[in-house]
Amino acid sequence: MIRTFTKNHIILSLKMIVCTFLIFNVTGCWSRQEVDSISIVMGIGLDIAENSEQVRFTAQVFKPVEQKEGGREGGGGEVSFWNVESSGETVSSAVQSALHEAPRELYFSHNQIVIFGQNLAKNGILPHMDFFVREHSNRLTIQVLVAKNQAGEILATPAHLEKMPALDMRDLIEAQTEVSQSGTVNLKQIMTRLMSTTTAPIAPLIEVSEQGSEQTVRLSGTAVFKKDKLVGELDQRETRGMLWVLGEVRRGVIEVACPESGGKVALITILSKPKVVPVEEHGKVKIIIDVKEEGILGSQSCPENFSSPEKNKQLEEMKADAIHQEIRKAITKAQELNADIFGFGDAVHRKYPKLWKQLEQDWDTIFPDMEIDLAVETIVRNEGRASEPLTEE
Amino acid sequence: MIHFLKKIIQSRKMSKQVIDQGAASSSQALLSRQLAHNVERLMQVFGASNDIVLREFSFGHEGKMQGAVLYVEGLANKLLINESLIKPLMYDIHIFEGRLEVTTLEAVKSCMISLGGVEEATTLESVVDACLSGDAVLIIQGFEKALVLNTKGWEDRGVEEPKTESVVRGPREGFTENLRINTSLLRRKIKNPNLTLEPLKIGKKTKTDVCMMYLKGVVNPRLVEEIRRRLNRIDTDAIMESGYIEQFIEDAPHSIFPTVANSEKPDVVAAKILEGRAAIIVDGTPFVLTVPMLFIENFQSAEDYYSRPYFASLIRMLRFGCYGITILAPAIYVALTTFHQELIPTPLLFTLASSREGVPFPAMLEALVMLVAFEILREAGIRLPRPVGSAISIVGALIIGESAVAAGLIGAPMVIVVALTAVSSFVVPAQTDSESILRYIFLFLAGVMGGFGVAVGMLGLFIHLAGLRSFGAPYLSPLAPLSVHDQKDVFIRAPLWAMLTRPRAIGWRDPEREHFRLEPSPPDKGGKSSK
Amino acid sequence: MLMKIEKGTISSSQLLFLAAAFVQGAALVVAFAYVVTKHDVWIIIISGLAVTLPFLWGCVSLAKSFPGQNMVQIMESVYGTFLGKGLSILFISFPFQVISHNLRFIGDFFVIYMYPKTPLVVFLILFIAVCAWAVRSGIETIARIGLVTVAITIFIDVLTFFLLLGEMEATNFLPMFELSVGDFIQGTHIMFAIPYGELMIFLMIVPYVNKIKQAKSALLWGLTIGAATLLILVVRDIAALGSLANVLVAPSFEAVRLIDIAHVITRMELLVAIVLLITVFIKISVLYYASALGIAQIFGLRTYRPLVIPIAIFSVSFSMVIYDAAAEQMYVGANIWPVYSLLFYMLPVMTMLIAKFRRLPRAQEGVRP
Amino acid sequence: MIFLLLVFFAIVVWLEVPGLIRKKYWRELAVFSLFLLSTFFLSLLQLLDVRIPNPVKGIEYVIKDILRLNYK
Repeated sequence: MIRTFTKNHIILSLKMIVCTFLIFNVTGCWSRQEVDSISIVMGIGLDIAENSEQVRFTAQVFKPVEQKEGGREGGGGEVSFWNVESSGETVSSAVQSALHEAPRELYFSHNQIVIFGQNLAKNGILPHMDFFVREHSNRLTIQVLVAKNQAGEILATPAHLEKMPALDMRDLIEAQTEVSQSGTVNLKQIMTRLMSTTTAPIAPLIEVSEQGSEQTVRLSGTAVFKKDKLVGELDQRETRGMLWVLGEVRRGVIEVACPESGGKVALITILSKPKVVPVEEHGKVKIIIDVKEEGILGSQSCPENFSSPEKNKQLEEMKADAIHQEIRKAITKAQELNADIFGFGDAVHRKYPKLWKQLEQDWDTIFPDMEIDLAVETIVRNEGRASEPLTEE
Repeated sequence: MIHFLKKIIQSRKMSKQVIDQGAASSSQALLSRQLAHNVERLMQVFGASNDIVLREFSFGHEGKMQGAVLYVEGLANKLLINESLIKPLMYDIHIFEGRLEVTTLEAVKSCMISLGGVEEATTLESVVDACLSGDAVLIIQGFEKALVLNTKGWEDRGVEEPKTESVVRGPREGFTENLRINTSLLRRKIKNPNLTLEPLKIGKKTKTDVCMMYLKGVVNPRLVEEIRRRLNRIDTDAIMESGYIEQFIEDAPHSIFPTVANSEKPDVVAAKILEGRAAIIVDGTPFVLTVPMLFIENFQSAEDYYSRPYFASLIRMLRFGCYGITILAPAIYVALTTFHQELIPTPLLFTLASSREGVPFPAMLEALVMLVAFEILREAGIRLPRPVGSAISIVGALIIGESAVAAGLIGAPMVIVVALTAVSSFVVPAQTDSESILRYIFLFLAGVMGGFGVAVGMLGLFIHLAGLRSFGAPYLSPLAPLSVHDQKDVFIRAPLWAMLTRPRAIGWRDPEREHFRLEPSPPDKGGKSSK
Repeated sequence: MLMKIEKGTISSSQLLFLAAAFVQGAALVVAFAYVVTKHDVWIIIISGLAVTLPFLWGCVSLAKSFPGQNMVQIMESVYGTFLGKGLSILFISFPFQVISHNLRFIGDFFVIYMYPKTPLVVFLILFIAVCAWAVRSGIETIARIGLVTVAITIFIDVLTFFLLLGEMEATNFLPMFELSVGDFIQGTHIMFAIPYGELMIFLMIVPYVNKIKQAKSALLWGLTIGAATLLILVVRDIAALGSLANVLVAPSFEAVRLIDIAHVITRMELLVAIVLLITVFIKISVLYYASALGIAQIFGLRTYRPLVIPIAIFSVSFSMVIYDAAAEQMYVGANIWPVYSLLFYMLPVMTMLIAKFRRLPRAQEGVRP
Repeated sequence: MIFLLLVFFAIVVWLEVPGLIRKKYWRELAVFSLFLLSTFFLSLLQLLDVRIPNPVKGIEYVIKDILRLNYK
C-alpha cells in the first residue's frame, strides 16, 4: 500500500512537471499582459468620419503617472488621460488601427461609457453595438449616451472633479437619479430594447455647454430610437413623463403654482410606482397606466399654509395634474415619433401572448392611435421642517 | 535490467548478513569467571576512551574478594557510585564481619548495594550497553555475571517554557531532552493506569531510547499495531531526533505535507493522547511525535481550548484565512495584475498601473525576487546570534521596504503583498514547509496561466490532500469525509461542554468524551428557588 | 467472478454530493436549451427532472438487484460474456465521448471569456491532467472532493442570486409557457440527455457505496439538488438578463458581471469561473473514472491505473477535433446529441427488462448463497 | 513539437511500464501498450495536420441525413 502510494506521487508530480514544460514550449506567453503594457480604456466615442463612411473611434485611455519617491503623485493639475482616435470600416478594425497611434493595446474591461455621435446614431447603432456584446472584455454595465453632435468632442471636454472626463460623465449619469430628467441606460438595457421587436431604445443626450470661459458637458433630455436609428428626442419634462411610466423616477422636483397667491411650490418626489396594464376590448388593446407617487413639500415661495388636510389634498391634486401632463406630453411625443419607448408592446405580449401574434406585425400602425388611460395618485407626506411658511406679520 | 536489479538487491542482502554475523560473534560473548579476562576484553571494546572509568578494588573478609566497577564519567552519577557502591563494599562490609559471609553475588546484591535498580548481566554486549547508557557495572572475580547498577545521572536541562509554541494562557512547561522526564510529565497529566508505555531501542549505532505512549481503551489497537510495525521496520544507524523517526514512519514521504505531528508541550501531547492518538517520544529531543495527524491540527492551538470559545473560534478562522493568504496572496496578485485586470476595481487599477509604471520586471519576477528575499531574511534571522538577528531585520526592512521601492525596482503594492504573505506565514507555523513551497508553485502557475492556473493548482492541492492518509485516518478528516459532529472543532471551537465525542477518525473506539448536559447554568434568580 | 479492481468504498452521502456536483457541472450546457426554449428554460429544467427521476430509479434498482456489480459486470451476467462485452464497449464509449465534449466546453469557455489569445489545447491538457490525478487517486478521493464542490457551488450561486436581486425583473419570465409542444419536448429531451441522464454512469460507481440500500435515495436526491441549483442559476440569469440570456454563450457568467453594489461589491465573475471549473472537474472525473474502470473490466485487467494516461491523451485529441466552431457545438448539442444518446440510455432499460425476463438476479442468488 | 510529443510519450512509458513489469501484469501491459500506441498515432497525426475523420460529423450525418431523427 505504502509503496504504490509513493509511486503514484512520483508519477503524478512528474506528469505535472512534464505538462507544464510542454505548455511552456508550445507557445510563448499568450494572454499575459502586465498592467503597464495596456491602455486602460475608460470611455469610447463613435462617430462617422468626415468625408467617408468609416467609423471614427475615440478611446479615452488612462495615462499612468509614475509615482515619485515617497509615493506622492505628480502635480495635481496634470491631465491623466489621452484620447486615441482612429477610424475603420467596423468598430473592430478601428480598434485595431488605433494601435498605429497607441503604443499599448487597448483594454476595454474598465470601460465606463460609450457615446454615439448623432450622425452615427441616425444611421443606426446596431452594426456598432455588436462589438460590445461579442468582445469578451466589454461589460454589460457600460453606460450608453448619445452626443448632440460629435462624440469625440464630448470626450475631449476637460473634467472638473474626476481625473478623466469619462469618469466625470459616469458620475453625472449616476447623479441623474436625483433629478430623473434623462433616461439613462446601460448596455444591457439598450440591448434588451434593441432585441425586442417593438420597444424603442432610448439613451440620454449629452452636449457640450459653455459656462463663461469653461466648457462642461451637460445632459439634456433623451434620444429616442426607432429600431436602431435615432429619430427624435425628448426634452427634460417629456423625459420625466416617460420615466414615470417606466418607474424610474427616484427623486425629482415638481413645481406647481400656489393656488391662491402668486409663487411656486416645489414638491419633491420620494417614491413612485407605475402600473401598466394592457386591456383587450373587442380585438383592440388599450393601455391603462396607473402611477402612484409619494413625496414631500420641498420649498414654497408663497405665504400660504398647506398644513391643513384640505390644503394638503389640494396640493396632492395639483401635483397629480402636473405629473399627468408630463406623462401625456411624453405619450404624445412618442406616438408622434411612432416609437414605443414605454414598452407597451412587450406589456401586451406578456399579458396576451396569443393576441400579440396578430398585433406584432401591425404594431407600427396600432401604436400611434392607441388609447391610453392615465390615472395618477399622489401623496404629500409632510411639509418638511417648517410647520408654517415664513410670513411677515 | 530487472535481473540486474535483483542481483544488486541479493548481493546487498548477503553482505548485510555477513556484517551482522560478525557483529554477533564479537559482542554476544558471555562473561567469564576471570575478572582480569573480563576487564581486558572490556578495555579492548572501549579502547583508549579516557572517559571510561575502571576502578578495581578488593573487599569483603580480609579483602578476599576482587571486584571492578566500570562506568562512563559524565553519564553516571559519580557521587552515587562512591556513596552507595564502593563505600558499602569497602567499609560497611565490616559491620557484618563474623555474622555474615558475603561471598555470593546474591549476597552482595541483596545486602551490600544500597541502590534502587540492580540487574544482572551475562553478556559482554549488555555490559557495554549498560555502561554507555550511564549505568555502573560491578564485576566480581569468580562470577559469570555482572551487576548492572542504575546510576544514570547526567546533566539535564530543567523543564523550561518551550520556545516554539508559546502561549499567553496555558502551562509553561515544555518537554526536555530526557525521555524519563518527558514520560513523567505526561504521566503527571494523565494519572491513569491505562496510559501504556512501550519502550523500544532504535538505531544500530546510537541505540536511542524510543517510547510509544497511548491510552489503552481509547486508542485503536490497530493503530498501535501499525506504529509498532513501522517502528520495528526502522533499521538505521542513528536516531538523532524525532525527525529521524518521522521520516521513516510517515505515510506520504513524497508529500510536502507532514503526516506526523510534533509538539513540545506536554499538555498538547496529553490532549492528543486523550483523543485516541499515540505519542512517540524519542530520547534526546523535546519534540514528541503524535500520530495520526489530521490537516486541521495545524490550525488548532492549545490555547484555543484554554480561552473562551468565541474569540478562539474567530482566531481559528483567522488562521485558515492566513494559511490561504500566505500560499495564495502573491499568486493572486500576479494573476490579477497580469491576466485579469478586469477583476480589479477601477480606482485600484489606476493606483496599481501608476505604481507599476517604470518597474523594470514583470510582476511574476518581482514577486519571486521579493519572496526569495524574504526567505533569505528569515533564514538569516534564525541562524544568526540573537543580537545580530534584529539588525538583519532592520536592514532587510530598509532594503526591501524602502530603498527598492524608492529606486523603482519594485512596485510598492508588491511590498505590501509580500509583507502580508510573510506575516501570515507565521500564524500557522506548523505548516511552514508546505507554505513556502506551495507559494512558489502557485506563483508559477499564476504567472503562466493566471487565475485558471491558480484554480487548477488548488484543485490539485485538494486532490492531493484528500488522497493523503495518516496512519489510516484520512488527512482532511472531519472535512473531506464529512463528519458533522467533528465540525465542532474545525472552523469554530465549540464550548468544551458541547464537544461530547472524540474525533471520529481517531478516537471512535471510546467515543464518549464527557457526559452531556454539562453546560453550566447559574441557579435561578428572583425568588423562585430551584428546588 | 471478476476480482474487485477498486478497493475503496464511499458513503451514500458522498454519493449524493457526487451526483449533485455532477449535475451542477452542466451549468454551461444549459445554453443549448436556452436556444430552444428561451425564457421558459426553467420549465424544462423541472420537466427534465421529472422524466429523469424514474429512469434513474430504474437504473439504481438494476444495480441493487445485482449487488456489488457494476454495469459492465451486470451486462456480462445478463447477456453472457461475448454479447455482454460488446454491449459494455458500447456503454463505456458513452462516458468516453462525454468527457471530450465537456472538456471542450470548459476549454472554450475559458478561451472565449478570459484567455482570448491562449491556444485551447493548453486548457485541455492542464484540466485533464488534474482529472487524471484525481482518477488515479481513486474514487474515494473524488468522492471526498464532491461535498466541498457542492457546498461552494450552492453558496456562490445563492450569494450571486441575492446580490443580483436589484437587477432582476420578474416580467422577464412573462409570458409564461410561450413555447410550442415540440420545443417543450425537445427542451425536456435536451435536459434529460445532457445534464441529467448522464447520471446513468453512476451505475459504475454504485457498487462501491458502503450501504447499498441508501444508494437509491442518495442518487435521486443528488439529482434533485443538482437540478435545484441549475434552477436557481437559470432563474437568476433570466431575471437579470432577460432576452439577452438567449444570445449569450455563458449567461451565468454575464449575469454575475452585472453585479455592482456601490462600486464595491463588483467584478465577481471569477467566482462563476471557479464554480464552473470545479463542478466540471467533478463531472469529468466521474466519467473518466467510469470509463477507465469499465475498459479495465472489459479487458479483465487487475487495475485500471495504467489506462488513465492514455485515456487522457485520447480525450484531448478527440476534443480538439470534434467541433470546428462553437456554432456547430450549439447545433449538435440541441438537435443531434439528444437523439444520438438515446442509443446509450436504451442500454440500462433493455438490460433491466431482459434481467426481469430471465429472472436473473434471483437465479444467481440461488447459486451463491 | 514532434520531439516534445516523443519525449512526453517516452516519459509516460518510463513511468508506467516498470511498475507493471515488476508486478507481472502482462495483460495490463498489453492493453496499456495498445491504448498508448493508438493515442500516440492519433496525436502524431494531429500534430502533422492530417485531417482526422470527425466522429461527431459522422453521427450528425447518420442522424440528420439518413435517419432524419434530428429536431431542427
